[in-house]
This record gives sequence, structure tokens and C-alpha cells, in this order.
Amino acid sequence: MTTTVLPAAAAELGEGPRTARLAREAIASGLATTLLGALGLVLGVVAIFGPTRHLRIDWLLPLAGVRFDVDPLGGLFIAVTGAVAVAVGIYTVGYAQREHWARFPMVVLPLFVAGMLLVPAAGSVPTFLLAWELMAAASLVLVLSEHNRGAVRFAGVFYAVMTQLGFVMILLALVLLSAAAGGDAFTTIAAHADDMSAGTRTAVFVLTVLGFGSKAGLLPLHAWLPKAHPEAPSPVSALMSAAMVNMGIYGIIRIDLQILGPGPQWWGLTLMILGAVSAVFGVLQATVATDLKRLLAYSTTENMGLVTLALGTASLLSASGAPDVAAIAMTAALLHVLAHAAFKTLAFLAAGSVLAATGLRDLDKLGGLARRMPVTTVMFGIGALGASGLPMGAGFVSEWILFQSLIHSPPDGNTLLALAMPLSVGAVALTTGLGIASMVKAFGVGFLARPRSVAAEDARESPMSMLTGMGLAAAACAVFAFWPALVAPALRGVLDALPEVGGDTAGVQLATFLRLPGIDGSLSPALLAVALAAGVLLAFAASRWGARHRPAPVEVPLWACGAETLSPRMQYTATSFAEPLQRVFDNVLRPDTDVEVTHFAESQYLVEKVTFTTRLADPVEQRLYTPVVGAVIALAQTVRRAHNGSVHLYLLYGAIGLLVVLLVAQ
Amino acid sequence: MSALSIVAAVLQVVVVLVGAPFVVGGMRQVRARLEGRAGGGVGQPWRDLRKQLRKQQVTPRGTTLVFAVAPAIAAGTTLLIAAILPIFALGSPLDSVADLFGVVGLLFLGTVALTLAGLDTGTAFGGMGSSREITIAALVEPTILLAVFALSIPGQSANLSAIVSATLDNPGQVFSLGSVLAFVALVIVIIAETGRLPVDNPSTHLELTMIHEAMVLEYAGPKLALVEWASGMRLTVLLALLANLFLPWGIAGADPSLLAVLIGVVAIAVKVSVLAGLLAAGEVFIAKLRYFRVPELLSGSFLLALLAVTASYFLATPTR
Amino acid sequence: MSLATYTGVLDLTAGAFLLAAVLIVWRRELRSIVHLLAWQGVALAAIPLTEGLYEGNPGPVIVGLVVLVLRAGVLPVLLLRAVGTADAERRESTPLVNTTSSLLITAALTMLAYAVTRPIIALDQAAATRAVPAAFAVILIALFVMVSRRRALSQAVGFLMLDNGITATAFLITGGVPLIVELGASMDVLFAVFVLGLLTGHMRRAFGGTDLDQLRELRD
Amino acid sequence: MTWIGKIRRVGRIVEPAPAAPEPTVAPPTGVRGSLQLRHVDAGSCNGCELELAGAFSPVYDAEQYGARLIASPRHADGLIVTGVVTHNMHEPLLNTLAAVPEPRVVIAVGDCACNRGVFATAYGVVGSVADVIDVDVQVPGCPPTPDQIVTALRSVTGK
Repeated sequence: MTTTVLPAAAAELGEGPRTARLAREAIASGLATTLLGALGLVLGVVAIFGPTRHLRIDWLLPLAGVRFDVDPLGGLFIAVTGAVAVAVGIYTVGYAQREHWARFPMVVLPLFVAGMLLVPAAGSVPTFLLAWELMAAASLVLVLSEHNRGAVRFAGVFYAVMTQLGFVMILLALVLLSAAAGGDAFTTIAAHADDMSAGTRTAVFVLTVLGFGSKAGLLPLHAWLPKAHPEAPSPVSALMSAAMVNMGIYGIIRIDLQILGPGPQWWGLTLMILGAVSAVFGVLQATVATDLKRLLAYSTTENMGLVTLALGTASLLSASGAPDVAAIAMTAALLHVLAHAAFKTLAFLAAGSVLAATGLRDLDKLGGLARRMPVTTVMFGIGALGASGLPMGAGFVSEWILFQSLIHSPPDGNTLLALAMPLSVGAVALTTGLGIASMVKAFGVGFLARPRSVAAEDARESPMSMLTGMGLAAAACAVFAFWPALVAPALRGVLDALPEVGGDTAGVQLATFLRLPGIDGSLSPALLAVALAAGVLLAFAASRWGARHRPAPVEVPLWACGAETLSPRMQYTATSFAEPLQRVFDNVLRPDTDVEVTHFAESQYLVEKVTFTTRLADPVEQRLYTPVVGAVIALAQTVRRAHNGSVHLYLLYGAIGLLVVLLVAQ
Repeated sequence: MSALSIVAAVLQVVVVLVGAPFVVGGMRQVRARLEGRAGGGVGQPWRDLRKQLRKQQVTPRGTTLVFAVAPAIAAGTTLLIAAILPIFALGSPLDSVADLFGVVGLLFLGTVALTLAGLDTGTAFGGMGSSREITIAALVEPTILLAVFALSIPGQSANLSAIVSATLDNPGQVFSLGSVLAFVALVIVIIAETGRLPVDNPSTHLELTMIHEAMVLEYAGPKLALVEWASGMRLTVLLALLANLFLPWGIAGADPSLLAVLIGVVAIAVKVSVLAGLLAAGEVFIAKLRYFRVPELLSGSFLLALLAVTASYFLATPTR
Repeated sequence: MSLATYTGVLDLTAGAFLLAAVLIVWRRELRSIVHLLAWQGVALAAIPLTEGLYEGNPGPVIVGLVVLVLRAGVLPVLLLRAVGTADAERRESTPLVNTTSSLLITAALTMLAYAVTRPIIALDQAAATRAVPAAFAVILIALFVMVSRRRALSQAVGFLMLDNGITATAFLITGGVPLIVELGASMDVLFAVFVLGLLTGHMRRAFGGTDLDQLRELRD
Repeated sequence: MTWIGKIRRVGRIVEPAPAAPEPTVAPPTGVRGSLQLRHVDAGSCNGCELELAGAFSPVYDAEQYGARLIASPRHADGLIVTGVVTHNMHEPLLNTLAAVPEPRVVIAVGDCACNRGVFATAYGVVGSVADVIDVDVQVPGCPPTPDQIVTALRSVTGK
């Protein structure tokens, strides 16, 4: 008891000034983030509707100069990032104080946001790469902000290596592009895109899909995401999962759909396969995950997979001569990016609120938060509803549009479409189904029922600033769930700038009713909500029938099958909840289970205890990454022989290197 | 949208509310007769409902609002579906509010509400039922959406009125390969979603073998009545949907006369009774599947749905 | 019989034909597998019957009747006799590929069949040709059944299904084969089943079961 | 198709219903013909269980009078208790009764449940059911016949 009391007392007595300073710094950092975000939001919205704005600062970067061209597509991503940053900034004010952040992450947080805002604004290859690197480095620093934990350090190294590998691929692709186009501005490259050789285009496509796909968390280069996102502090997780992954999507749209598009059919097909595999794999992992933030991170992979699938559909359809349906798919992709940003911000902020209150991320130990943290529970519920893609949730409308684009592609004579579309519907449907299961698990096991640990029992609601940040994100979720028409003009503006994927056709009409021109299909999320409310009221009214005959209502203990009490340990946990699905998909998930039976020494027939352990690793990571890492280590061991510690030898290496460079330069 | 089609939609809700317990009762009665019993009669579920509605409200300690409102949400989604579907007449005023994808979404919303309620109780059985229910729901979703896809191909739309009128305009397609496969797939899906044999046994007494029942084990009195009512309505609505998707004859048009609506009522009553009777009779011959064999059944139905889409897709080019 | 009815019936027949194959993959009970094979025989016989009735041509009708007797009557009865009486013999207890995967593979095979037969359909839009993918899918599924089943009897069923598929393809593409050819093919199949029946009997006497994996012992 | 043949051959095997007995208690909620019961074995020799199973079998079919056995006491209108109340089952019996929402009935089946029967002096016994909780209907007999049980059930359902 004394050990827990003492530090708290010390904090109150001796560290008053420190607390005040922490508060000042947290407010400054949060406010800076929010203001940057608001600025980005405004600029982004202006860019979507206005003409493309240019800004050149030649002195800032030697040789190339810095160049910003903000067009509608970039504007959309700037606006999304800005909006996420606004909510996260307000949230951070409370979170940084509660979690006692050091000064360093507080300074880097606005920098990270700035980097993300600059990426879509970049108008030339050097500027883009610079902004990309700023974003990557800042996020790495933020991931490492709790570096005294081993898991964080491991995740940081993993993230650093993978993000740099991705960067190298993007670098190569963009250098190839500017070399082929003879200029480094994106406008120049776009103008010369049609003259490029097929080989260059293919190489650029493959490299960008790998590089940007890795940032978006697509398979097989997703492995950093479920490690780095959960280990980062929650506001940073929210920024990474809701805003940074979008940059990967932005890159794919910008380079592969806009500048080089419309590509051949296999480009679209590749994107569809990558997207479908990522979506199904991500959601399967989310279904069996027991770590709340890891679950959300895998859900990010899932949703980015869905977006990529939609992008692939758009690309494939416009290459197959169906630009009007391609535009519908593109709308689905963009709307899903927006909706995902809203609900994932909310979910990660709520998870952070739980983490701050209990110190727990393990769903097996959580529970009973609904009574202890009601606002956070409601917030997470809204986010989870959005992530599950059910009606009344933020993700429903975009998934509905995606389905419409998949079922309305004209099959006439095209075997490829006739095979791809049904399989895609199956994949997306499986994703939605499992997504529902994973979100029911996260919400039902984590927040409802009874607390499974002392920490969860002692949880207290988060401060006002954190709740406000979540509230903003929840409001955005409500917009996407009930009134997506609000963002219709913005989507229209972006689509107009994307004629490569049918942006010049009618597209989806987003008003009170969503209508698809030329196609018989409509949905009205707002009216559906009103009608559902009426239905629920009617059901309530029906259940009031006979009420005057009823004895007075009572509260009773839970039915324990006749036994005295039902301990919280008897509840289903997240592991047991997902066990059936894990069994069904054990060919894919490859769980590692162990049952160990210890017998009494006296008799073989009496069991003293039974231990059951199950471990779920990421199978892709195990199969694909372990051999690669092994090979790299083996190579490093070979190279190590050259390092014998002699300064003379090292100088000799330098000299030889110089000679080689001189000879090659000849 | 005429006044009568609004009346028809309201009537659909009312008739489903009133008729659902009779459908359940009828099914039990068919089963009882085939087993050589007398049975409680078609009105038994109604008597049970009335009785439960007069009983005490019981709130298990520690449950939250989720537990309290879940039955109403489950019933509310089903009622909304009843208003959207073309049961008596085409062109419900809510037809353009949600298409078949929306209807499926609403169905799952109801399932999720009860699942969360099962978890909310914090009992072993509640969690067990929820876990099983959500597993089945997750595996059902691909089949159901693929079947929707297959059905939407002839009418080029997933809006229900469009699908049904496409069938009415072109009756031959009911007996096409795609349609038959989609029918079988949908039947399996409906059995799984409404917790009938062989997926779940609605009359089991053993908690360990339960799926739906385990989830609602803590409900009592009026809330239990609502849960049972909702599950009966869900069965009724799904059977009506099945009937009208594949055998829409008798349904009133988009701008119906009073007589047409009445014919529609009679037609659907006959169709649902026949379907329910067949389902109940079929149940006499089968035992419940082991829980981990259910995915086999569902993957089979997934295959059928996929074949349905493929068949309709590849054969969509009209014959000359 | 109008064109619409003819198209509908043919379409449905092809569907039933394919459905029987899918169900054979699905079920494990040998007895019901044989019953399903009989139903498939009925569907197969219905193809020339429908064609004959539609065209008013007695040739295909006779072929259809012969097929009906043979495939839906004689062969299943012979196979049923071969089903063992021991409980262990009545089920395909542990197929090499589990049921769920089998079904997904079946789905893939069917889609493949639809994809590869597109050129044939493109040639001729007649109702009969448009049912060819179903027949072709049955051929692929039959091959899969033969690969993945352990019991000798399931193998025989797979073999018969293969033959059904080939016959159906022939009926659908060429509008029927000459009676004598069909009779010859059916005789072949009949003999094959006799031989299989004998073999099964021998196996059971030699090994006490019809698990084909035990044939490996012969190598040593 | 042997099952269909069997169903046809067997037909209806339920025994004809005798005239309804005098109601002993009013139906708990005022709705006739609906009674869901949770069965509690408080310490029975399983003789009464067999007869109880008989009462709900196709031959006697208590379900035709609206009575049904169910799994959860929350869903029940009352308890049907068999056997003498033992020490171990004393608490569970009380807990189960408390879990049944009001209004509720308790039916004690068999001599042991009514008056301790042959276990009257056994060391593990608390008492008869009536010693522990309020009992509305008692069905004597060791064991009572299914007919007696059905009659008792009908006297509560009023059908």
C-alpha cells in the first residue's frame, strides 16, 4: 500500500511546479497541433474547391528548390489530416498530462502533423521525398517516446527498417519517373507520362505499390503496422492509423491512378488482389487479437485493404471501358478514407482513454468500463459501430457504395471481370462479417460485462479535454453515418480532377438519398435512421402491453445456475470469444497451442493442473520476414570479418573507395 | 407512391407483428403432429407472449443500458425490415431508403444488439452464446451478400421492388440455374440466421448446446417476450422475403387497389405457411450439427451462392 | 414445348447435374453419395430427353431412356451392393482434404470451368451450349473427387461422375451422340463397375477394408 | 424414406385428453394455457424424473395443455421440484426460486418432495419442499404417475 501512496504524495507536495509546467507544455503542444490541423483543414477545403495553388521556395532546398502545388486531390488528404489533427490536438492536452509526457514528444507531435500536411501538398519529387522523410522520422521519434519498454524499442527498430525500405522504393520509383519525364515537378511528369516506355511504367507501378502499400499497411509489407501503432502513445496511434496510412493511399492514387493512369487491366487486378488479401488477413488477425490497440491496428490494415480494393476496382473498370462504374468505386474509396479517418481516430482515442485510466490494453483483463467510464464507452461504441460497417455506423455508406460498384460492373464478354467481381464481393462480405465479430469482441468484452482485473475495476473517466477530442471525432462519425451529403461537394471536386478513373462521369449522387445515375440503386442513411428509431419505439410500445398487470420491477443477482455467486473469472474472455473463429480459420492463422497436464505424484489418474497456452503470431511475418532477416544477419556476419579494429585498414577502405569512385566517374 | 402503398406498408408491419407468433406456433404444431403428439396449438406462442408481458421486469445486477435496449433494437430492426420489404405490395414508401444490402445490414444490427446483450450480462453462458452467434453471423455474411448479388443480376438492381418486378416480368428466370442455387443458399442462410435445426435447436434444454437461447438466458418477463417476438418476426420476415424473391406471384403492384392488397395478404400468408410447414417438417428428420461442422454447412452454402453468381453472370447475355 | 420452357428446363437440368456433383463432394455417407449419383443420372438422362422432346426427334429420347435405366438404376444398385455393411465402411471418414476446403476447391474448379468454356459459349448462344460449363465443371469436380477420396467406392463414384460429365458435354455440344456409341460407352462403364466391384470385394477379403491407402502395402 | 413410413404408421399416439380438472390455483398471470417450468431435482432418487419425462413424452404430451419445461429460471413461471431437499441442494433451490420472476408457482412432485417420503429420517435431509419454500401444488405418489403429474399441471394452467 505504501509504495503506491508515496509517489502520489510526492507528486502533490514537491512537484507542484513540475505539474504546472507539464500542464503548460501539454496545452502548448496540443494547441499547436490543433491550430496546425485547423489550418490544414481550411487550406485543404479551399484547395478542393479553388483552382490549384502554387508556391515555390527556391532557396530552401539546394539545386531543386521546394515546390508546392495544392490541387483538389491533395487538398482532400490535407483536409483529412488536418481534421484528425484537430481532434488529436485537443485530446493530447489531457492525455499528455495524464501520462506525464516528456518534453520531446510534445515538440515532435506538431512537427509530425506538419510533415503529413506537406506530403499531399508537395508539387515536385524532391519536395515530396523531403516531406515524406519528415513525416517518417517524426513518427518514428513519437513511436519511441516510451522507449524504456522493450516492446517499444523492438517495434521502433522494426518500424524504422521497414519505413526506410519503403522510402527507398518510393525514391527509386520517383527518380525513375522524373528521369523518364525529364523534370521533377509532378505536372511535368504527368505531361510526359504517355511517352514513357512500358517497362518504366511497370517498374514504377510495382515500386510504388510496394512502397506506398507498405505505408498503407497492405500485405505483405504490413508487419510494422500492428507493432508500431499499438506501441505508440494513443494520440500518435490515432494520427498514424487515421492520417498517416492515408498517405500511402494518396501516393497510389497520385502516381498509379492519376499520373500513370489508367493503367492496363492487370494493374487494377493487382490492386484488387492486394486489397482483398489485406482486408481478409487484417480482419482475421483483428478477430483473434486480444490487445485492444493491436486489434485496431489490424483493423487499419483491413480498411486500407478495402480502400485499395476499391481503387483497384476503379482502375480495372476504367481500363475495361466502364468509367461510370469506375467513378462509383472511386467514390467508395475516397469516402471510405474519410470515414475510416473519423472512426479510427475515435477508436484509438477511446482506447487511449482506457489505457490512461487502467494501464491495460489486454482485452482479457478489461471489462465493466461501461459503468466506470460511460462517455469513453459510448465513444468507443460509436467508433466500433463505424468500423463494423453496420447501418448507423460511419463505415456503412462507403461499403454500400463499394458493393454497388462491384455488382454493377458490366460483365459482357469479359472473363476477368466475371471472375474478379464475385470473388471480390465474397472477400468484402467476409471482411465485413469478421469485422463485425472483431468489433463486437472489442466493445462487448472490453467495455461491457464485469471487470476482469483490479485495474479495470478502479478505472475513472478521462478529463474533459480528452472527451472533447473524442467528441469531435464522434461528430464526424455521425456525419458519415447519417449525412454523407455534407462531404459530397468535396468528393465531387476531387473526382472532377480524376478523369482517369471516370471522374468526368456522373458518379454517385450524395444527397438525402444516395443515387447511382444510370443504375437502379438507392439508400438514404438519414431516413433509415429515422425509420429505425420509429421501429424501436414501436417495439418499446409493444412491450408496454400488459404493463399494468406487472408486479414492481426488481434488481436481482445474476443467474449462477443455483450457485451462490458468479465470479468475473467465469466470464468469457476475448480469447475464448474468438476461439470458434480461430478454429474455423486455423489453416490461415496457424495458432500455436499447448496443453500441459500435470499429474499428482501419487497417481497417474489424478490431475493436479492443466495449463493451456495459445500463441498467435502473424503467419506472414513468420514465413516471409524471418528468412529474410536471417539472410540479412548472415550477410552481416560475413561483412563483419572486414571489421578487425585496425585504423589503418579502415583508412585503406576509404582510400580504395575514393579510387573506385574516381575510376567510375571517369 | 400512392396512399394505398403506404397503407400496405403499415399493414405489413402490423400483420408481421400479429402473425409472427402464429408462424412459430404453426411450425411447432407441424412438428408435434409428425412426432405423434397433440401439440400446444397454433396460438401457444401468443399465450406465452401475453403471459410474459404480464410478468415482472427483472434487471440482473451489473447489466447496463445495452442489455435493456437490445431486445427493442432487435425487434425494431425487424419491424423496419418488414416495412421495407415488398410483402403485400411492391413500392413500399421505404423501398428507396434501403436496398437488399441495407436490409442485410439491419438484420445484422439486430443480431449484434443481442450479442452485445449476451456479453453484457457477464455470465459464462451469455458470452458463450454470443461468441457462437457472432461466429455464425460472420460466416453467413459472405453467403448472404453473394446471394444478394446473384439476385440483383437479372433486375440490374439490388433494390427489392426492382428484383421482384424483374421476376414478375420474366417468370422463366425463377427456374434458371442461378436462381435455384441462390434459393438453396438463401434457405441455408436463413436457417442459420434464425437459429433453426440443424444449426441451432430452438427447443433445447441444455445450455451447453445452445446458441441463441444461451445468449438470452438472462432475459425475463416483458424483455424476454420482446426477444422471442423479435426472433419470431425475423423468421417470418425472412420467409416472406424468400417467398417473394422467388415466387412473387400474388403480390400487389406499385400502385395497388384495395383488392390487390388483400390478394397480396392472402398470397403471402399461404406462401409463408407452406414454407414454414416445410421447414418444420424437414426439421423432424435431422439432428443438430456439431457446432464445428456448421462452418462446413456454411461453406457449402457459400459455394452455392458463388455458383449462383457465376452462373447468372456468365449466362447474363440473353439468348437469341 | 416452347423455346422458353426448353431453355428453362435445360438450364435447370444442368443446374441439378452440377448440384449433385457439389453435394457428392459435400456428403461423406457413402450410401447417400450413391443416391446422389443416381439423381445425377436422372439429370443426365433429362438432357437428351428434353432435346428429343423439343425437336420431336425419337433418337435422343431413346438414348435418354437407356441412360436413365443404366445411370439412375443399374449402376447405383450395383454400387450400393458394394457398400460394406461394417460401420467403418459406410462413411468416407477422413478424406484427404477436409470438407470445407473441398467445397472451396470445388468453387474454384467451377469458376475455372466457366472461365475456360467461354469461347465455346461465344461460338454458339444456343441454350444447350450455354449449359456446357456445368457439364465441364462436373468433369473437373469428378477428377478432384478421385484425387481426394480414400475409399474405393468413392473412387468409383468419381469415375462414374467423370463419365457422366463427359457424356453430358457430348449431349450438349453435339446435340446427342448416336445410339450405338452411347450404348458402347455405357457398356464400358458397366464393365468397369463390375471390375471395381470385384476388386473391392477382393480388397475387403485381403485387407479387411477398402481404404485405398492400404494398397501401398502391396509395393513392399 | 423409412422415416416417413414410420411417421405414417405410428400416427398420433397421444392419449385422449380427459376432462379438465378443478383448478387448484389461478394461473399466475391470469393468462390460461401457458406455464413454463424450471425443474429442480432437490435430492430425488430419479424415479420422479422418469415419470416427469413420461408426462412430457408423446404419449401424455403435457405440452398440449400449455406446460413446458425450460432451461432458465428467468424464462420460467415457476419451479417443479422433485425429491426431498438435501443440505447440498438447499441453497441452490432458494437461489433458483429467487431467479424466477413474479408471479410464480411451485409444484412439488412425489412423496419425498411433499412429506420427505422414505428419506424422512436420513441425515442429509433438510426437509420437504414445503419446509423450505412456499408450495402451491403437491403431487403425491412414489413416484406419481404421469397422469397425476399432467393433472396437476392442468390444474395450474387451467386448460
